[in-house]
Amino acid sequence: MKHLLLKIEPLIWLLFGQGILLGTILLTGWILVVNLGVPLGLISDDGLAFQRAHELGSSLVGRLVLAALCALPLWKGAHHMRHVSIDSGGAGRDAVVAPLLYGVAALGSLLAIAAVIRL
Amino acid sequence: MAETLVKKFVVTRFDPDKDEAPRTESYEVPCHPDWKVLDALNHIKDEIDGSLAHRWSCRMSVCGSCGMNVNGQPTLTCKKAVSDLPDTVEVTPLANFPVVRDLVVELDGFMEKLKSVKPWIIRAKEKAVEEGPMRQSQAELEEFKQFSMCINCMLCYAACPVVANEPEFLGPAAIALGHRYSVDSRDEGAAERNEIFRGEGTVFACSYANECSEVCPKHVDPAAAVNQAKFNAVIDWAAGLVLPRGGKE
Amino acid sequence: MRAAIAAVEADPDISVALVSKVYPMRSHTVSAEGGAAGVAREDDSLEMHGFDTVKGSDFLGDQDVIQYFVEHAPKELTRLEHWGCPWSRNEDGSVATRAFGGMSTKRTWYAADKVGFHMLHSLFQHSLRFDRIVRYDEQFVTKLIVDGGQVRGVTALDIREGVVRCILGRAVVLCTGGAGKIFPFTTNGNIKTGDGMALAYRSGVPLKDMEFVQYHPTGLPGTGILITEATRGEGGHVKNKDGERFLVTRDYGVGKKAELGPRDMISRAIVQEIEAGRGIDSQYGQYALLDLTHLGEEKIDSRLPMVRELCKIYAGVDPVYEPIPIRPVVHYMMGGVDVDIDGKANGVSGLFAAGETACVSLNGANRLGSNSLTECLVFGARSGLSAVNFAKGASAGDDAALAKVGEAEQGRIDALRGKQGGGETLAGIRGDMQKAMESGCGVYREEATMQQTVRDIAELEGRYANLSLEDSSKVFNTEIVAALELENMLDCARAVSNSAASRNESRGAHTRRDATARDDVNFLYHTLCHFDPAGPRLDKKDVTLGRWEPEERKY
Amino acid sequence: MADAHPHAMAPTRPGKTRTAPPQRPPQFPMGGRYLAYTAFGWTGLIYLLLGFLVIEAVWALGDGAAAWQEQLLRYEHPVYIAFHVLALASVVFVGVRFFRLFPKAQPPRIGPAKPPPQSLIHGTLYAVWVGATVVFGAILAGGLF
Ligand SMILES: Cc1cc2nc3c(=O)[nH]c(=O)nc-3n(C[C@H](O)[C@H](O)[C@H](O)COP(=O)(O)OP(=O)(O)OC[C@H]3O[C@@H](n4cnc5c(N)ncnc54)[C@H](O)[C@@H]3O)c2cc1C
Ligand code: SF4
Ligand code: F3S
Ligand code: FES
Repeated sequence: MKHLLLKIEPLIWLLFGQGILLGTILLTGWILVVNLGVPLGLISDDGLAFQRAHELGSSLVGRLVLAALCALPLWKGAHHMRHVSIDSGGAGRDAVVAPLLYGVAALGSLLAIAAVIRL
Repeated sequence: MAETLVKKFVVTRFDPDKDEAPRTESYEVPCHPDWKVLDALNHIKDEIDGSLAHRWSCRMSVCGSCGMNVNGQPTLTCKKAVSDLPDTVEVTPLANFPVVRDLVVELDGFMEKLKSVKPWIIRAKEKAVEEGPMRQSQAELEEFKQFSMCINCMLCYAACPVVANEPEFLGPAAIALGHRYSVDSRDEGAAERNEIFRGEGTVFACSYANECSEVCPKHVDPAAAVNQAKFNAVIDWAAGLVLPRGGKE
Repeated sequence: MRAAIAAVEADPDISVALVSKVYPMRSHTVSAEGGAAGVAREDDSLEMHGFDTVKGSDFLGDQDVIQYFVEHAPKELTRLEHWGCPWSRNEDGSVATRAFGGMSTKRTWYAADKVGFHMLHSLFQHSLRFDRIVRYDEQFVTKLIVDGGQVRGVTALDIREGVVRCILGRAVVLCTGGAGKIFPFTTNGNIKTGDGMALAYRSGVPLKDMEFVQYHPTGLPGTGILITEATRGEGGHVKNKDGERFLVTRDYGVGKKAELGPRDMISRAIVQEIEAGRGIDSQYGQYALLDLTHLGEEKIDSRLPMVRELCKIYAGVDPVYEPIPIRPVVHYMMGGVDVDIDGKANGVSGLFAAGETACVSLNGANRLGSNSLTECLVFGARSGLSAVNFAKGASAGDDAALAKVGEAEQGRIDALRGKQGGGETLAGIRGDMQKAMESGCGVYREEATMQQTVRDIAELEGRYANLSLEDSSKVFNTEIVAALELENMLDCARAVSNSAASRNESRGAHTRRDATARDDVNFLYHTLCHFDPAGPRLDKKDVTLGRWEPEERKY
Repeated sequence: MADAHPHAMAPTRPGKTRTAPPQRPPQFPMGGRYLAYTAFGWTGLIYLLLGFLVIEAVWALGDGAAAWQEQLLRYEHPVYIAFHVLALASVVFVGVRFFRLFPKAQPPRIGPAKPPPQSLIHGTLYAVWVGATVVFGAILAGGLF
């Protein structure tokens, strides 16, 4: 397990890095509009009407963007939580924590892919 | 003679011959306004308590011996002026290191880590002296110059949260010094070191706290080095996937 | 360190113990700022470097040594380049050189103004690749084990554990640095206590030319931190309180070289200016000024960044805008363990020495700036090789008998630990020694004060016997190290003061008010100082001349 | 004061004298500059949740108009609002901190290619961030396409 983890560490780190980079860039707009602007009534909800949203989302670009928006933050989150765990004296339990967190992120990524395929 | 500042120095003492655990002792020290913390410690040793143990030599911030935690911050004691500090000054040994005695910490662990990153020029074929010096442009020099400024003072180790919790972690200075050679245009050992950097407890253990660079007295910016090394290790890894280096692995 | 690498490279079967009382990268070479000399430019030649060195030495350097030195200097510096030393570069990518005091052209290799630091770390990191260099860090050598006129190893106090170990070997190379700490005001770090000199001296090797102590003209008042000569090499001006460039306007023997004159002359000039009332007052005594403001921020930051940093931190002055306060400061010991061109010590076989602790007679009466770092490389390598050659032919000693020496040393040190004595303190004796040395062996010397210093130091040795110590711990007892260092320093101080008192002329760094001329008829010789329980015994040794005959030293 | 890992910086063969255990940096984890670092780490939790929330939304979008409408309604719940305010703050915090630190992590050269100067990377990053947010936001809000 440890060995495998070491082998894929560069990959995880790439995903994590993109999670911060792309994830942050995309999430800012998403939260502003979808999670705050529209629900608070600051922005009209026409843009998010099902028809339009589905059309945009199911285009190729749309699917890719949505997949990135779902999956990348998971890797950022998992990796950071692993660091938090180690920083709070958890080097010893890392052998359990790390696979668990990355497992969650991997599962989530699969779900994300499934979700965009279903569109 | 300018007026003196009397400051209280609370100093960690620990003598494994006698003490179970570290304790503190306070000294009132009449400080000259120009003094550095080190001058005050030397005053304590010379005039008040000869049994205090601390390391120092150059008193011009270049030998790297005198690193300690001063009021919680990793500091070169020969560089920090007493006049910049509050009336009570707390001097403790560097954090994250086992303490040998008083203010003296264990450095052998670092020496092993340093050696493990191969901090020397690796070349497929050594150049003969007769061929003269290698050429290197000022720009190529700039690429690693900063990272070669490390005085091994260990302040970065005392600040890094990962060092505190991950005993395998090579730590900022060792990685910076390995990386320094990898980006030296005269070196050909980057691949070898990338391999090392992908091992356990190396670059990926760093969580980019950036504390190392905040405390570094020589502006080495070890955080930059560690994270550049990450990049290089990843690129090298990806390249290895695309075009496997035959035979070598 | 250079010696150790040379040795392991020369012979794949040997191993080398690298013993140091600090971690090797803390050695004081780390402080050297300005550069290392070696011929590199087209318009330069080995002859010119040789002649500059001979002249700088005031004709007291051995010319065969100088010949060898200038030939090997560029090679050694190139080797260091191959090992990764980050030398500063010219436009075309070749190694850059700068001007230095007493050198007739730009031949000093540099890495900004942290040359010693980069050289030391390059060497140290390079040495890590050899498993056969076994490091003994923070082990303080207390004695050379000499048996039947041959050195068999050393006894070393493990500072960490408080025990004495015998480190046996067939040859020993001493590279323990200088002894600037016998003076109160010095550029030298705390570890430069002349240990190697004292070790060899007590084993029967004479110390050579100890009277020549170099004063560096530009140290920060108060701390003694060095402002490198490269400041002058890059075009800095030395001024008095009226802003006058007295090296140009008055005749101090430096001629057209002005600020680029050799160190002894400029130091004397500054002292004379101060004595003439043209110094500036401060709580640390009077000082002169070093003005870099005309160089501009850009040049200072690229060539002299450390100078700027040091001035800001330790003098509260930014050299870009203000002149730097400076005064002459003890810097370098020209003298040291008497060795020949192979680094072989005079009188004890198997013992070698190199670096500042040795005196191969390269520097004579005055070292030229930037020659000594190169000296460490050139003669470090040569003595390493000599040691290997010697060790191959040497017989092994009788281990059991030698272990006895270790036990005796352990006894001596245990007795010293936490010693209840006659109330003399380390700081007290050290302070008095430093004061005595400054008054008798300063930039200018006189018969009466020198004799006084000789007596003072002898008396201090008596007081040392009454030393009281407070730290009784075995673990990292720095007090005991300081006590042993003090003992060594007293030995060196005695050698310096006695040698100085015997030389009734002015030559190089040894300048007397009561004998202002150089006297080649009576004093063109090396002073040897032998250890004798009754007090130092002086002797003479011929200077090897050659191509260049002594002439008046005028620039 | 908590101890660091008992083996932090210990050599493989410890010296013969007894050492006192290493202490961790005295201000860690909540004091001084560490506070920002610790907070930075904990944003990981928020990103994890955000990731799953977006998945939920996309899933709903796949389920059809009713599910999507329901999803949008749910976002009006005060708990969601509160969480998303926090999330926005974290995202901005992560962006500011990370984009400040990111450029110096660029190796001085990748093969023959040299990266642009740091100030340029800095500027570009922040510009791209703001620009992308505006464009992406506009798309979502119906102002574009
Ligand atoms: C501030 C400054 C600037 C200088 N600038 C220049 C310059 O620009 N150019 C130039 O050419 N020269 C310069 N010099 C001179 C030059 O740096 C020194 O002459 C040279 O570094 C001496 O090197 P070394 O190897 O002989 O000694 P060091 O570097 O002092 O090494 C001595 C070693 O011996 C060890 N040691 C000593 N005693 C013991 C003991 N008892 N037991 C065990 N180990 C022991 C020490 O731990 C240390 O590792 C400068 C010197 C100073 C102080
Ligand atoms: S990187 Fe900086 S803080 Fe760390 S050891 Fe080197 S000089 Fe000290
Ligand atoms: S503080 Fe530590 S976590 Fe990384 S950036 Fe520096 S090594
Ligand atoms: S004493 Fe050398 S760095 Fe402080």
